[in-house]
Amino acid sequence: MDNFKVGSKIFKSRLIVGTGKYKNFQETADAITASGADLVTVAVRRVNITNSTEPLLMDFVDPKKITYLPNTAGCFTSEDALRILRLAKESGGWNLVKLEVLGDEKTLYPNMQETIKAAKILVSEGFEVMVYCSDDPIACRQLEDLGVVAVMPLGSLIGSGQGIPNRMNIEIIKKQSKIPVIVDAGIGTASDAVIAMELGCDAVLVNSAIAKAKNPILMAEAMKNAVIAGRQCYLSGRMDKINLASASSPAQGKINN
Amino acid sequence: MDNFKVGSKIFKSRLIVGTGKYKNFQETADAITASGADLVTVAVRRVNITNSTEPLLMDFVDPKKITYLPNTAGCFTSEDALRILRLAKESGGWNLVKLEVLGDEKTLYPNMQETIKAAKILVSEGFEVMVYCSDDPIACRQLEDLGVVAVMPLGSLIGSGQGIPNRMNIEIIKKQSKIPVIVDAGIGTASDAVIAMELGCDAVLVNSAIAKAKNPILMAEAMKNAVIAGRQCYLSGRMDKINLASASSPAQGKINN
Amino acid sequence: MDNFKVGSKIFKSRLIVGTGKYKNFQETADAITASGADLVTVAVRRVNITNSTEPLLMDFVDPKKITYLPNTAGCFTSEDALRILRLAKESGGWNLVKLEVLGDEKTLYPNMQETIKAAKILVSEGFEVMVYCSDDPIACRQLEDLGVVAVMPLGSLIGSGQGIPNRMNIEIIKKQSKIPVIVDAGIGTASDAVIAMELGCDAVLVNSAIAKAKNPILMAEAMKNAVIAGRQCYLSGRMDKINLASASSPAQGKINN
Amino acid sequence: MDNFKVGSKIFKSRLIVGTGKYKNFQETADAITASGADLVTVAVRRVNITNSTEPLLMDFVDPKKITYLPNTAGCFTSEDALRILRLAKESGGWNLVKLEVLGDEKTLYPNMQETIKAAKILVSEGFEVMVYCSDDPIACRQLEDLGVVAVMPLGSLIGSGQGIPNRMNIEIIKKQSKIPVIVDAGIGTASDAVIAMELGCDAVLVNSAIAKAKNPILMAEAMKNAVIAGRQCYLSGRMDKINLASASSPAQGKINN
Amino acid sequence: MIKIQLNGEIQELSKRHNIDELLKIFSIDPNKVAVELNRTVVSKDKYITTYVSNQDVVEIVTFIGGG
Amino acid sequence: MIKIQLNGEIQELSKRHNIDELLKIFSIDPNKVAVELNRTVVSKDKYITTYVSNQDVVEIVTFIGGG
Amino acid sequence: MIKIQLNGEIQELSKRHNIDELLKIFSIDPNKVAVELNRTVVSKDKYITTYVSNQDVVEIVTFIGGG
Amino acid sequence: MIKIQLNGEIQELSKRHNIDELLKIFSIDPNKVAVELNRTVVSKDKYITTYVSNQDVVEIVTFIGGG
Repeated sequence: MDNFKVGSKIFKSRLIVGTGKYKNFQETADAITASGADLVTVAVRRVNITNSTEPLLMDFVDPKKITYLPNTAGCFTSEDALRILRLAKESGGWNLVKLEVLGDEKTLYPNMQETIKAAKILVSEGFEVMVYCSDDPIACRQLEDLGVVAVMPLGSLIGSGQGIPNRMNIEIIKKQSKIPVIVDAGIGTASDAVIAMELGCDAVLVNSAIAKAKNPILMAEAMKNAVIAGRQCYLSGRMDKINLASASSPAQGKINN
Repeated sequence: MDNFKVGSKIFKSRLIVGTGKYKNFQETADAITASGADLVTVAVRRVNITNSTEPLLMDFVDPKKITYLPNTAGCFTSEDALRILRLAKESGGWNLVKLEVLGDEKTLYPNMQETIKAAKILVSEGFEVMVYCSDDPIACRQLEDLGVVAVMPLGSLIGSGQGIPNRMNIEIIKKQSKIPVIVDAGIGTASDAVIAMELGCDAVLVNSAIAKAKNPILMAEAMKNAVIAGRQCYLSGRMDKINLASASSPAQGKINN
Repeated sequence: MDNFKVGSKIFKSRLIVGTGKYKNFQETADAITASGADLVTVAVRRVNITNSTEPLLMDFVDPKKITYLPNTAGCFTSEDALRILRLAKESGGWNLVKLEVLGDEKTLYPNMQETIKAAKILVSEGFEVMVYCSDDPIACRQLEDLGVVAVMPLGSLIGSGQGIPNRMNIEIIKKQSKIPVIVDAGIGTASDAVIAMELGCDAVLVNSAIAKAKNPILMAEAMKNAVIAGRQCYLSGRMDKINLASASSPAQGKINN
Repeated sequence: MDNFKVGSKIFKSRLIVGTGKYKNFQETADAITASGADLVTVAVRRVNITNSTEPLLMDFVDPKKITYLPNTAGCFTSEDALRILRLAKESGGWNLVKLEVLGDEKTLYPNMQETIKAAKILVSEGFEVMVYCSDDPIACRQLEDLGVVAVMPLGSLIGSGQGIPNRMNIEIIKKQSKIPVIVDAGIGTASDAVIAMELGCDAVLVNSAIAKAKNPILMAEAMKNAVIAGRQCYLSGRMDKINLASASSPAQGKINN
Repeated sequence: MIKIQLNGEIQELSKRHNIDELLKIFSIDPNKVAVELNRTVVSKDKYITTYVSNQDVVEIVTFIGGG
Repeated sequence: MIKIQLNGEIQELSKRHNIDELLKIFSIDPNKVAVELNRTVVSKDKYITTYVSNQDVVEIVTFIGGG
Repeated sequence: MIKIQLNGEIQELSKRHNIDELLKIFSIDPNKVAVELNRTVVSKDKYITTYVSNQDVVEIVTFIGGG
Repeated sequence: MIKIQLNGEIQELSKRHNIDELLKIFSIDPNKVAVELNRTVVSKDKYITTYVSNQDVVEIVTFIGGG
């Protein structure tokens, strides 16, 4: 079976989904089921002290069945990111985490200086770190050399749905990496996810494209099939592009010959 | 169920596959099975008089189970095309046919003048005509007005694997058409097929991309999933593209607030 | 000198500009001057009977200095187009004309059936016909065989500013044609015009991109330089694209060797 | 006049050209003249001890007329880059320099960690530093905050001629920067240069696209006009793209109304 | 008294005029226009000899800005 | 003894045969082919009654792989 | 009577409580949260032995939907 | 008799020379080069007063074509 191995864990699906931006927890749970994902990103936030009875994500998405991948969304310094992930680790013994240290509010583009700093510390503390990063092949190699378990270059800006404008960078990163390469951010439609997989990526992370679709559940299923199609396409080896036409029916045997 | 209706026929799959360019009939049959297609294009050619024992396509792909769609590949005049399709009709009572009248050997681009001429006659003779055509919205409407049952605009040159450079034309054609719009020619990889379906097309025809892949059977499966993903994506309504980032995790509740 | 020859006429500039959509005739005249164009398209319309004193285009743009190219904009049948061009011919002895027969109001895409019909008649009446057409290589060859003096395939829809999505078609048309190939419609910005010329086109026709710019006069100059740059680039033969990096500075002689 | 100001210097041309990869110094000089550039990059290398009579770049390109911009091409550590630029400074009192610290031989992609380290030191030593960098908006802002005088994000890999796949990043960098933004690397043809300028960049650096053209001198002229066209286009404000057609000739006054 | 349709509108003329007179009546410069009488172009050298009759349809056109 | 052109090649037949016989001679399964006689399709129910004559041009076609 | 800052807000407690009691007071399921005391994570096995003092800053967090 | 490493190659000098002399020996125009002595730049005004010793590493560089 063509499983997806990252760090010490193995997953069935190569589609990782985010759990944000949904109408409610039920829709979140239904979308996850439809997507077939067994790894989902989650954020760490304060519990509601004043109303401790309000439902939690865990009540709808069982962490024993679906692996939670705690992220550091919203962190702009390595310190904040470390603090969040140490809490995440404690809260469920999570070791596999997604590090993201953002550069600014407007672009949510990663701050690679801070990201590399935080990655170094997390690895030393025994975390299995998956890293949201720019599509900079050199930075990706530096992260791999630090011992992270996966690099997650952005296709385009988080939540922009702009796809993967710079495919050559993703290809270079994939070719040079021994660890999984996961396109994170920018996937806006099924074909974007297929393209990421056709480039050879090991997995794709999708959130907005599913949660913000008119019909999130159906889109979740679309993404599931897209990732499978893209993976199969990559493994089967596409035909070469040619600049002129090539007939699909033989000339030989034509009655008007 | 989201079936694919063309003319008087209904098909389960929105992926139509060609049967040319395979190593042998067995590979052809296996690829069709993997693709899930229940409509396949076939060419009409002279039987081998000197060796009537050599196997035929029909011995591997049962026309009772998989609908044959006779094409006029290799015809450069309306006369040739008519002659081929009248024979096809007789040979199996086929009524549903694929008309293509080519403009030249180098590009295999359709000759729309001859195509329209032939379409008119075929419709008058009671054929259900699916037409390989250019991505010219006006010519497509003229064909629809003539009574053809489907227009099949090329994505790019036959066998080129160049995908669908001009998406706006395909979208315009789809928006204006009451009959099915099928992207024919140019599909080179899974994402091309997904894009065709995301544009709203009713089906996709693929031959070279499957037959010329390193692993045709796996690519056939990739295309099956690609067409399903693209269709689901179209039906679910993709998110809007935006020019800046949009966080997938809420700011509210951050401990560093 | 690298002049632009079409039919029996020779022009200095490879930029043809339209005269529509300007604020007033003065702006039109200034834009033409800035563009360096010596061939401009004009429409034929009824004179204002009730106020014959209102200024005319001719009062601002001297047809003796700038060649008028009468078009058939707004014609949806070959009859209408013929009628317009016969009037145009009379009104100034114009022989060189631009034929366009449109398919519908929404897309202004050419109706190639009617276009070919009208072209045949105009050629027989001794017109030098430049033809707005689809980017269909076969239809372009049919027009050339009919004796038109230039084919003018659309880059994208008239006034859309969407550029040239299907570059392969334009290249094929250029390669096969002995008459000038001019990209008409769709040019939205300077780089679009450069790309058209880089593809080998003999000239470019621009109207909306200039008239609808915030500063039409400066954009006219931009287009002038764009067409020159694109032509020089085509003639000088661009470098090959390569998939990896290639240093511009030699390794030899490095002090850290 | 729309001059190009970088650091304390003002240049007439917004086209910066490299001086590498030419057949000989004469061709280099002729290309510079044709390009109109008054700022050219140069590398620092050992003099030939064994044959001190061999001609030097300075004998063909007068540094008093054309400003030399010493680069650190081929440096893979900040130390090497510093060493080179300190020598460059001494050799001609050059203060305005181009820093590039590369990540690996295969991609020549910048090592942003080392680049930022070196930039900090160079600024403190009073250099005016122009920096070859990735198209990472956050890294570019960090460089600007360090006091460099220009950021030079790559369009694509050095010498690849792949153009500017990720235009959104370049736009974001331009919008946020108070210092000049110059697209360096990847320009393969005139339209690439125009696109860079249309995105609002202050200048473009071109080497391979000129030196590797079949006719470098003509291509140099093409690039000159391309940069001018792109700049004018940017300043004049392009029309909006629209999804349907918009007639350039008025409907009013049509004789067939 | 005759009626013609001129550029889509009914116009009354005191009597039958030739094209040349017709243009003068509406003070139109012959050099800047072309004239169509009942869907047939009238060449400039026929302006004197060509008369409009009752019910005739006349089009007088010129060049305007167009793309 | 007659000569016909069959799928582009001259074939000699001892006598005039009907299509049904012709297919048998070349051991071709009628259900898998279509037959054209002098550019006109012969429907299956006419195979017995349709005879080929000297100089006739016959095409026997089937379906093969095509895109 | 002590005051602590809990999830950004001042809370008054009758006396010093350990984390375990603190969670009970706010009826929070210990298995679904993590606790930070003065910026240091408190491991679950220390909930009984770890007491909050006056002026302490406590964060109690859980997982929510995020991309 | 001293040995120095000049631009990566061993060179023998009859005696200790200053940079100015060194350049003359190899007939190099001082205005077109920069000199590094043991990884430190030697400013032009120090060419007379700066002497190379045995084992010294000297680099003499100039500008060449580069992108």
